[in-house]
Amino acid sequence: MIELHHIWKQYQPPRWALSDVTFHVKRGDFYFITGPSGSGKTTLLKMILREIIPTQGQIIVDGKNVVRIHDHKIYKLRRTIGSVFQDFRLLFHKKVFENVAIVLRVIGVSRKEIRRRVFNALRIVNLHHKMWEYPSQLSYGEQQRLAIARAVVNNPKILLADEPTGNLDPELAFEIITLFKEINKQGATVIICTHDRDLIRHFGEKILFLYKGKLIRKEAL
Amino acid sequence: MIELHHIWKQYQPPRWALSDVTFHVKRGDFYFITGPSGSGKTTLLKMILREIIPTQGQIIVDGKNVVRIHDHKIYKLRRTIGSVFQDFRLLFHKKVFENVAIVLRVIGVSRKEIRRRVFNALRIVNLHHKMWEYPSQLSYGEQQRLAIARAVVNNPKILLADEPTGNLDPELAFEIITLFKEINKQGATVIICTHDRDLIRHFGEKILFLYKGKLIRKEAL
Amino acid sequence: MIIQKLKYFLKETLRNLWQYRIRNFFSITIICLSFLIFGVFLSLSNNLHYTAQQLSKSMMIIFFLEKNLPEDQRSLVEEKLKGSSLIETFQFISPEQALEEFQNNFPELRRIIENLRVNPFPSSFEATITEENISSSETLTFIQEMKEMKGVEDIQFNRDWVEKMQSLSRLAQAVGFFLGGILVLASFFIISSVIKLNVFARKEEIVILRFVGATNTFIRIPFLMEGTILGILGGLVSLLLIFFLIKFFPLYLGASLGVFNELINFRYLSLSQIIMLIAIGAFIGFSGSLSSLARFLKV
Amino acid sequence: MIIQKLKYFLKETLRNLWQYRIRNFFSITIICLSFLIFGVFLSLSNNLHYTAQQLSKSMMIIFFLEKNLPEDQRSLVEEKLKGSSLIETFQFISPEQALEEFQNNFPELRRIIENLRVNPFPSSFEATITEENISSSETLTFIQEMKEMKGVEDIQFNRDWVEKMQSLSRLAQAVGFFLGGILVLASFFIISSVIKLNVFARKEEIVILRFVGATNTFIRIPFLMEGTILGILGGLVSLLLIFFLIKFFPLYLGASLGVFNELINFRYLSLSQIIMLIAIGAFIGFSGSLSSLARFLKV
Ligand SMILES: Nc1ncnc2c1ncn2[C@@H]1O[C@H](COP(=O)(O)OP(=O)(O)OP(=O)(O)O)[C@@H](O)[C@H]1O
Ligand SMILES: Nc1ncnc2c1ncn2[C@@H]1O[C@H](COP(=O)(O)OP(=O)(O)OP(=O)(O)O)[C@@H](O)[C@H]1O
Ligand SMILES: [Mg+2]
Ligand SMILES: [Mg+2]
Repeated sequence: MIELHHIWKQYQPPRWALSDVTFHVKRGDFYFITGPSGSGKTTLLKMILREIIPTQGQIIVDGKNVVRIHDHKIYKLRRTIGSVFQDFRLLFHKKVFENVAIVLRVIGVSRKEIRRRVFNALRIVNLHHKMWEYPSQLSYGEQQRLAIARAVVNNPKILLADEPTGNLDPELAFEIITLFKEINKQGATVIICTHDRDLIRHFGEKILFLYKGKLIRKEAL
Repeated sequence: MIELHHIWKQYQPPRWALSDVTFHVKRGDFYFITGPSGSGKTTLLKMILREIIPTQGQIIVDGKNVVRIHDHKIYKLRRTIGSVFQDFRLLFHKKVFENVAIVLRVIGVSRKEIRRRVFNALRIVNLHHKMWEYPSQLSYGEQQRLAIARAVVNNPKILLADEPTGNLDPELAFEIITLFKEINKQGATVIICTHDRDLIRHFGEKILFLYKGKLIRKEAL
Repeated sequence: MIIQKLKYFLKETLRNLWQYRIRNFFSITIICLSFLIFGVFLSLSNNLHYTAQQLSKSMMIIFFLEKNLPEDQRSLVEEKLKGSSLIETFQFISPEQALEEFQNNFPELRRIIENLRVNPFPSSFEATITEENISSSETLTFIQEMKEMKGVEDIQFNRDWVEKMQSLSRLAQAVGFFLGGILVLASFFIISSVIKLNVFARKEEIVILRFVGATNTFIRIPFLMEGTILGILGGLVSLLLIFFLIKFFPLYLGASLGVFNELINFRYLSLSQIIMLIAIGAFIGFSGSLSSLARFLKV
Repeated sequence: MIIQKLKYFLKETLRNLWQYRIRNFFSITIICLSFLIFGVFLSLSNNLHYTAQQLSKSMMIIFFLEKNLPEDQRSLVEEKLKGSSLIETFQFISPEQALEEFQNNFPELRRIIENLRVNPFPSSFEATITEENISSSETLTFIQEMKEMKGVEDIQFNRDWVEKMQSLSRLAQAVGFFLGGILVLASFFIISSVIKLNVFARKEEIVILRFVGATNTFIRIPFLMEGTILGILGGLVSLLLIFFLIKFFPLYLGASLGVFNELINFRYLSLSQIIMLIAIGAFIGFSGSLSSLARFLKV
């Protein structure tokens, strides 16, 4: 499903954010990526979404070479991927409902269906009672949950989550990863970047360990 | 040092973000505040900084009634407090160095002294090699460390940290809290909001537990 | 499906206009004032055009007749004038009328006239030429023909005056194309800049929309509609302002301007100009949004 | 200490100007174009003023002398004119000169002159009045005195013409105060709006600065300096543009305008106007920043 072939990435000349990273994620896999701060986890996820382009190397997602996709065709790729980023990327001038609904609007889902699905997604992350507020009126953990709801609302084939539980209490964190696990069971490929050892210990089957841009361990517990 | 007397806070009519919260933090205390997402931790810290005003109740910081401070005098309060917030509040159009230096600039420290102190603060959080980059060129964990460096650079009398390790690996998180502990030993009052049970277990002496805006437990382990 | 999308875009646009109301308020202010400048210029140039028209209407040829010309010869000249398509109107002026007219037109020379013992003016025909023929060569040949006619002693074809008129109209044109051009260009640049600033301020939004899988079209439409609406609103408000200005400007001056009253009797913009102004607003808003969106539709 | 702070603020300001260069580019464009409109208006009004001055200089009184007036009586009149402080210059016109001048001034009436057997013009003195006295009452009493003098048959005091001049100057004033006022106000509003939009776009920064304990003054100074510099830069660029426009506008028209050439021979702004324009830019930039900062210095 996701193949990275000898990926190198350099933002600024002396340092390499990623060096020679190669791995395959098969359909239905559930991967954790971990590693110290600044080791290149976010860079990796952004590349899968083609937000940044590798300095060298090829990325194949769902059979397509991501690097070669035209600017105005990327939306096709991104519609198959649900993602939560560390900075949440919420639309602060839109209400909570609309922030989730936008994913369905862009693909033209009918209004009734939107209401149903958005409500479900918000209920799962326990935010349905704040549906008509603005993201700026949410606590930070609530904003993170909103980002999660948006990522899962369209049953994506691939789910990328970058530190999705960094602002949540352990109980909620467990619930969220359980949710991801369920989505995974329904066939989605999931990649989660996290620092939370408890979560990895509990849920981790396949773990990638990044250190200073290098993939130093691939584990299957 | 910090006294909250029967604090009530309502953002929007039906729900209370804080209800009847009363506690005293003495000079030199090291407090953890914990509680599920949305329980009012950030609200509490913001009140101490007088970013928001309680609907009811009084807050005394360092002998002064915070609620009564004039808009144009708040800077005096804020200069005695170093704080890290969940959204970091970095100046994205200023370099890393300048983001830390600003705290010293506003109080008119000499240039040489600024260079020395900023470098030290950045070295402690292991960011000195990125001193001349922009925050947008940092990873999320690095941004968090930048916010921490800024909070500690001026040896504040009070240190407030809201989830300061949410995006850091456990090793770094330990280092950071150790740093806070050292600052605390030098006389500063420290309040940390966190979800990280490991940290609380390891460092926690005094813990406040918030649940749905109510202070339900005060523990001294 | 399409109707649902259209409805969504419209709602979205209106919601955004409201969300960014402070910014939009200032943007519309800027747009409106730019259009005001443009509109005031349009109105002035309307006025100039009208005045120039009025002046060229009074362009005249005078056919001086021989002294004591018999009645039948005079009517021959009259027939000839009546028959020509170049002549719009003509009028017989007797020597007495000529003297009176002269006294009225040149009160400064009153003294000289009074010193005269005999009436020096011959009788004449004063003819006006249709506007489109004022500087045509046919007019010259016609005048040549008339000159050779019996009974016509001399023809006063005021070349000097025509030249002055032509200069004036050239001046008006120059001012129109150049100064006006500057004002108009300036207005347009201002409007388009403000629209661009609006889009820049919301680049995050564009990035997030692309992130959630929106097509470029989906992202563009509300921005384009907003730009267009801002342009149109700015135009409409400025039309209102211009209307009031034109209404109250003469009042402010009072009626004491005498001969120059006509010059400042501003005409409101014509319907086609109003439509043009609004269309321009829409166009600038649209194209300004479009061009500034381009750079953000890459990430 | 203070020097260090000043240095910091200056650096900070320049850094910010560079950081937000795209936004600032568009802001300066808008400011500059607004000033351009303002400047073109100033230049036009300079011109109008100059032309009006030129015209009123040629304001004349003609003292017609009696026919065949003896030499000594004529010199008495001359003495009297020479002695008056109201008279700027004067000139004796013989009947032959008068006839010639008339023929030059009114070529349309050439025919009539040719019909005359005798020269109807008397000899006269043409005097110009100093500008400040044109419509003073002293002039009227002086004229009254002259009228009663022996040898002076009549006085041509062109009231009508003076009235026209006064109307024109009133028109110029009205246009100046009203239309000009609109343009100027519009420019100012536009500039101040754009400065405000600039501050709005950076409200986060203000909040963060307050968060780290900056005083309001510390926050304000760079913003105020930036606003001021934007205003000044906009003003300077517009002055440059105006300079080129005024240089190339006449070239564009060619020298073919004849009598109207003087009208479009635009004068550049005077030094005091230049200083004023820049000062206004600085002021609007400053006050625009100041007023829009206020709302963010609360949290
Ligand atoms: N836009 C950028 N320009 C320059 N350098 C960058 C940029 N983004 C990231 N980097 C650098 O690349 C390295 C990897 O960054 P990345 O964000 O992938 O780390 P990460 O593993 O996600 O860290 P964290 O856990 O702190 O989020 C870091 O050293 C970072 O400073
Ligand atoms: N500006 C606001 N307007 C309205 N409601 C708000 C606002 N800020 C916070 N709230 C609400 O107040 C409650 C407490 O928020 P707060 O940010 O203090 O929670 P928290 O304990 O920091 O949570 P987290 O761990 O998720 O950051 C939440 O229910 C939140 O939705
Ligand atoms: Mg990261
Ligand atoms: Mg919080």
